[in-house]
Amino acid sequence: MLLTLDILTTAAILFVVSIGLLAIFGVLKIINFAHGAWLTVGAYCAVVTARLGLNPWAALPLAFVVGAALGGLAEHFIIRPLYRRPLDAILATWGLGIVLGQLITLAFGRDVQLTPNLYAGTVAVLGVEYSAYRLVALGIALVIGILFALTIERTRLGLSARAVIMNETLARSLGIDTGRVRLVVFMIGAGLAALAGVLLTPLTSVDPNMGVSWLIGAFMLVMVADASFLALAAACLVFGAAQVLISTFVSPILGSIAVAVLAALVLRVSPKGFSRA
Amino acid sequence: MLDTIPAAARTDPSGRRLSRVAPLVVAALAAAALWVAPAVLDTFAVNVLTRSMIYAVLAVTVDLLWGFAGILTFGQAAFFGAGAYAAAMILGAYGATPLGIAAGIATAVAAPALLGLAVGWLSFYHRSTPLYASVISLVVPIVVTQLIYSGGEWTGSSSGLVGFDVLPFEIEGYFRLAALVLIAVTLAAWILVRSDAGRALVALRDNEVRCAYLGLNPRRLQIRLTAALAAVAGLAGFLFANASGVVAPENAGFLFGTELVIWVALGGRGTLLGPVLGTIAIDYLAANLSGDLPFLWQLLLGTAFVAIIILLPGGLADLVGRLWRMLPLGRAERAAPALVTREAEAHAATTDTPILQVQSLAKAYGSLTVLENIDLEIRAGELVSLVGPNGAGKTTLMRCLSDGTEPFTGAIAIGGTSTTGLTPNRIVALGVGRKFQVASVFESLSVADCLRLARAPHDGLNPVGQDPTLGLPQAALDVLRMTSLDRLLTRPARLLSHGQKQALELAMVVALEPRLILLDEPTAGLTKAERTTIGTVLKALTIGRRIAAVLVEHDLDFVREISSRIVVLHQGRLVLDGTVDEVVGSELVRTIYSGGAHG
Amino acid sequence: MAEAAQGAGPAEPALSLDAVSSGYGAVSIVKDVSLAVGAGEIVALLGKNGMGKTTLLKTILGMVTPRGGKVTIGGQSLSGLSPAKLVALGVGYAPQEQPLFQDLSIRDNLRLAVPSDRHLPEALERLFGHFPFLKDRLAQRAGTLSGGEQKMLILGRALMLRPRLLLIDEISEGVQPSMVERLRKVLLDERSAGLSMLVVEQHVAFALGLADRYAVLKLGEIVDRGSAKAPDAQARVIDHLAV
Amino acid sequence: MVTRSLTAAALVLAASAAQAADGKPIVIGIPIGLSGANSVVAPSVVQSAELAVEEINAKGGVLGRKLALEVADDASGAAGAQKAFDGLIYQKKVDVLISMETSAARNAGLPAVTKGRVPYIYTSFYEGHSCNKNMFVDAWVPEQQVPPVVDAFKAKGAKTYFLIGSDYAFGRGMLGFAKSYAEKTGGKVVGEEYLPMDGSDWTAIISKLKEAKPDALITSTAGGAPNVTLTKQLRGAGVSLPFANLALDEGTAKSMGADAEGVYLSASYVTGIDSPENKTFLAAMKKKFGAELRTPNDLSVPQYEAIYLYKAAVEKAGGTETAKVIEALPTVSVTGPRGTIQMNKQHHAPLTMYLGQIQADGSVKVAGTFKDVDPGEQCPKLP
Repeated sequence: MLLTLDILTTAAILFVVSIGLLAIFGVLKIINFAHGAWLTVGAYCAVVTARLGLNPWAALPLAFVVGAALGGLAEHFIIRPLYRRPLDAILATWGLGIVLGQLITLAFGRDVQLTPNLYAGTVAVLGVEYSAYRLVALGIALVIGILFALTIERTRLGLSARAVIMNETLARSLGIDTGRVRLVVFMIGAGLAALAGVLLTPLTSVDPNMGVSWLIGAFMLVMVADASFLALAAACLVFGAAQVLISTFVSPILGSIAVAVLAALVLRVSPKGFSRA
Repeated sequence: MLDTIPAAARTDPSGRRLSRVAPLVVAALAAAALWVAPAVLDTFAVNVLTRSMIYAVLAVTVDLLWGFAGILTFGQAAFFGAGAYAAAMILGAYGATPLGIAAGIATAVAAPALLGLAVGWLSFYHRSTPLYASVISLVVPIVVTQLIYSGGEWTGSSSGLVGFDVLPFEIEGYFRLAALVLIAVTLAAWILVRSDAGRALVALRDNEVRCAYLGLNPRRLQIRLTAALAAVAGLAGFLFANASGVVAPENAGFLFGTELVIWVALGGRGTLLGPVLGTIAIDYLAANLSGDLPFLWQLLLGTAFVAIIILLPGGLADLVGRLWRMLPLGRAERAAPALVTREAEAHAATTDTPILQVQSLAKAYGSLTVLENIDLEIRAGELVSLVGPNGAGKTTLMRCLSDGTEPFTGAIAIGGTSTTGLTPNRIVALGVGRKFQVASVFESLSVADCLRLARAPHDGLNPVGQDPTLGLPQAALDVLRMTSLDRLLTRPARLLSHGQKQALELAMVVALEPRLILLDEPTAGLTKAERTTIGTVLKALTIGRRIAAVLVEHDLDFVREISSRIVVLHQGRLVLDGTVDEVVGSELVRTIYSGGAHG
Repeated sequence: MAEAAQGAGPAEPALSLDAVSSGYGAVSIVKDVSLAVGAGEIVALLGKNGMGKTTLLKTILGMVTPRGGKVTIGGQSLSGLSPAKLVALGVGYAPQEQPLFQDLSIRDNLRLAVPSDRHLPEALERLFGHFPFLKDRLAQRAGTLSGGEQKMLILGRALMLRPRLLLIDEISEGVQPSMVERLRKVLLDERSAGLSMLVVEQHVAFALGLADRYAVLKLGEIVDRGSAKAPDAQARVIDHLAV
Repeated sequence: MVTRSLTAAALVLAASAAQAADGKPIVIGIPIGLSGANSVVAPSVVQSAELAVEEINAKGGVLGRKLALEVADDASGAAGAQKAFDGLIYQKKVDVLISMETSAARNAGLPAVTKGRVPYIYTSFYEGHSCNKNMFVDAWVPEQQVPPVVDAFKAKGAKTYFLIGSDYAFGRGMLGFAKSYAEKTGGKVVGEEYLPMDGSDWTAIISKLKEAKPDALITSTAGGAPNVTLTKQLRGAGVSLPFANLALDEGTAKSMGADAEGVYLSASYVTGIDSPENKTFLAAMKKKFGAELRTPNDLSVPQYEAIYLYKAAVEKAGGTETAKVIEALPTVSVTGPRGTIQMNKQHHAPLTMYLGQIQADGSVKVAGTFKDVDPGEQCPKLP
């Protein structure tokens, strides 16, 4: 039971952390290597919320707004000139991540920040005492997933985004402002990344480099999901399970590279990853 | 388009000799300067520069991979770390005895090389993408780092290894050793990229598909390059372990891998000297400045990196290069090789056996049938045109003919050999040349280099220099003469006109000495005069040299003029196969083209 | 080729091309084309594959940047206008290559063609007026329609925003004769309501039956033009098209 | 076997001798983890060093020369430490290194210390048995720190222990000692798990802990971040065993807030020590740093005292010359907030240890005092 809960909540956290990256990769075909920095920005929004004495949950909307606003600037000044050079875009966004990390350091110092718990305590699930926050995180992941799916499936923005993914030339010829769609999607992706940063704070310490350790896992998951939202959920579940199982039964160290290695092997066998299924 | 430089000036042998000796002289001067440098530098500078120069060796390997061969890699750190740990562990176990040192070097080079082979095998396969190779290169340092973490006592886990025996040198000794290794590696890289073989790297970056269709095996080249440069990185790791006396997991990490890429990008990818100088300058500055303004330094570096990537992808070296080329001195062109005729190899084929045999070929994408029941035979000297409206399956047929890994049913044989499952480069080896619809040449290479690569499967490539002559079969020389490309041998392909590119690609394909040429719309977008020339060339090849050709073409006037046979495809089926007159006069063709025939 | 750009209708042509050239990268596709479509006029542009017809349409739509010449629609110069602006100006487009989002529903395909969901009911009303069969199939994936039905959807979509100028790319390609007839009828109805059209075709009979005038494009240049109703029109065009 | 530049070292020595003549300040290098695992506690260490230097300079300095600090970030790791040590020794040409660092950083810095021939006072508690003729330690080693913890748990009836650590010299060293001590005293270790220093996902390990159902938990994680993430996740998972953290200091405990409540620690310094020296020290700290003050702790106080120890050694040696200072260091003693400290046991110091438990307000309640605990055989080859 404990193992099942570990697997489900780990998958949920992976999902929350990678959904913003997926949104951007899906529509823009750009890999945002500053994703880790956005997680960090979000976590520092939690720090600011705590300093201002606000309810810790207020960090969620704050992070989304700050992340999206920064995302808008980044899209305009850095991503837009690089749409035709996707490998260079990886590098430029990595550089952007360095810049953001240093700006955070200048503002907050390089030491570890402590944030209040979003939700403390444990609950009994089928006879097992389990971290309440991890269960809350699972719930939040489901909510984010459903909201994301609804946005994609039901709203006009989601429809335009899907149109851009499927056939940008046709979308443009029908009069859709594809540049604006990209901008908005990038902002949403960046906002979601920052949101995920807040959600990580009860699990981890907050420092200017905290996001980097999450970047590669998220990146690999998105590669395997190949821009498909459902495939991402599946990948998080499968690789999250692998991570927990390997950590538990083999070694936590090997568990920590399970996602990256398994994803690389899956891509080698099937370049479209999980999205083919 | 006339080249105004007299041929004599272009092939001036003394100029050539000078350019060959110059790098050696520069290297010797640099070595001498660096040999005496420790006497005037303070200990801190000597110490830091030793490390910077070791990092610069890595930068050279990253530049060869990324700047020249187009493989963006974050993985060199992993090979470096593997070499450093191998050195530390072996020197720790056996001490700095002659045997221990020899074993240390050997392992520090061999272990990363083997790892490189594995990584190369994983990264490069038929139809692998550049992005996938980069993805793997991200994963490798992470895996190596975690292996180091899980090594416990062996690797010291997070603490790294320290206190192992090292080579008996002083600080200055390490400085000189690092300098010599850096100069040797840079010089070797320089010679390689200037050589004919080095052109193959650029060719891979420019156009991997074209490489495959010249019969080169891109996959093997990329894997070998990865393994060889992993070995060089391992050697740098060995040096580093000795010079610093400490190895740590960070040395193998992904962050270090990204730093290498940043240095190379700022210095100027694809220039060798740019990354070397960039790395040394940035690492040295970092050591001096990061103590006093650590955040600001990183901030400036990050900002500069983003700006360079967006605005100046060629890095600072590109800027310097542009200024240099504005000077009259900097405008010297590379000498053109002398063209010589290479005797064509005698093909065993007789006119009796068909060169191409297609039997009940069919192909479908899912439920959509694109080709159905195609039977076709082509013999030497025939020029068969493939015509039909859009969506008739012409390009798909061409693809099936030239790539045996395409999923199709039925049989295709070239000179009696079945092509099923063969990659394009192996089909080229059977004597098939393919010319693409959009001219597929190597944009950054000169006309001569493009042609030389086409001859690589026959003549090999000089790994240390540039051959003064370029041997081509008479047919290829004819193409060059007829299109005046023989006077533009030193011109980079990207500066050619569209028609010249088409002609160059045709010459490259002919240089392969194929038995069968597949041509996909060779005249698209050409002027009338250019079409006539290409037509004359094709006629000469088929009638004069007994090469067989399959031509996909929309311009039916052109088809009518040059074909010996016309095959009509319509909705995936072969509906007509006959002489020019038979087809031109056919009512069926008129109906198809007026849009009337359906189902 | 001496014929200047002139329409049969009033002084202001619906579309006018003045020595337009364009292409991709180093390749020049459309060379020095001058052509006009008068108000309420149908002009057929004929030519084989690869002769530059689609590129010419894309140049008009601003999706390919012209290298030279001038495109004006209803007297307004088009340089620098986005496709979105063109839709607002009353230009409809029925593309040939990948004209539909195959994996989206018919309704979503149509939604994407209107500036906002607000305009959808009225647009659908018009669409059903032309092609009532689509009414019951809005939820269906566009890819499940037959080839001919897809063409109707494409045409209906181009017409539903009441354009003043319609650009059509090979609407008859791969369509059964009976359905071609239905398409023809819809187009003629629209013409009588005052719509101007540039019809790119390879189906000679269909194009000439529809059009007032024709032009033949070969290797990016107009090599022949005349009245579609001239008795020798069909023979002349087929001579240009066939082998 | 390590043959290194003697000429270079001689140059450095000549330079420092020349400086002594014209009364330039004596430069103390502090390579420290301002970023990374140690970043939670590092600021408090720098603060106490600043106070020591200010106090000494206010009273006329050392042999008439002022003291100056050079702080360099070692990023709490080996690679960063190498750069920091190189910079301080060769570029800033410091006279001595006095610092609290991770074991990874210390180990990585030692070759530079040997090569550059500077004295080095290590002020962080650590896993023990790190021996270098230039290095002295004025903080505790496991032999001094672990027994009070295990004895206290045993007295509470604990028989089985679960050990969790960061995977590096300190984590493994401390837990290795704890394991052998627990087993020697009749206990049993039912689980021993490690995560790399940069690891932050303890999920699987915590689940194993829960399944093992031990009587007590002993952890030894690197400085700040791993301490924080492990404690957060343990509390999140509802772990409420008797829990001792061998790597926790009072300052870090305070900043962790409610999560740290109830955790046992064993230290040579707690703020509650009732001595005039400690009260003066705390008052001076408060006066100097006011609202910016980081809670003084078991890492920052040894740093403060080490600077006084260095001062005493220089005065005894009559200069900053390395060989003489090293000769003098084990012979001098100072009485500071922790009492009288002398690094006379194979370059280590006997210390008075306190067993404490963190209270809800972050303060430490002392549960036991152990006078002058000997560090044991740390470096038998050193005097």
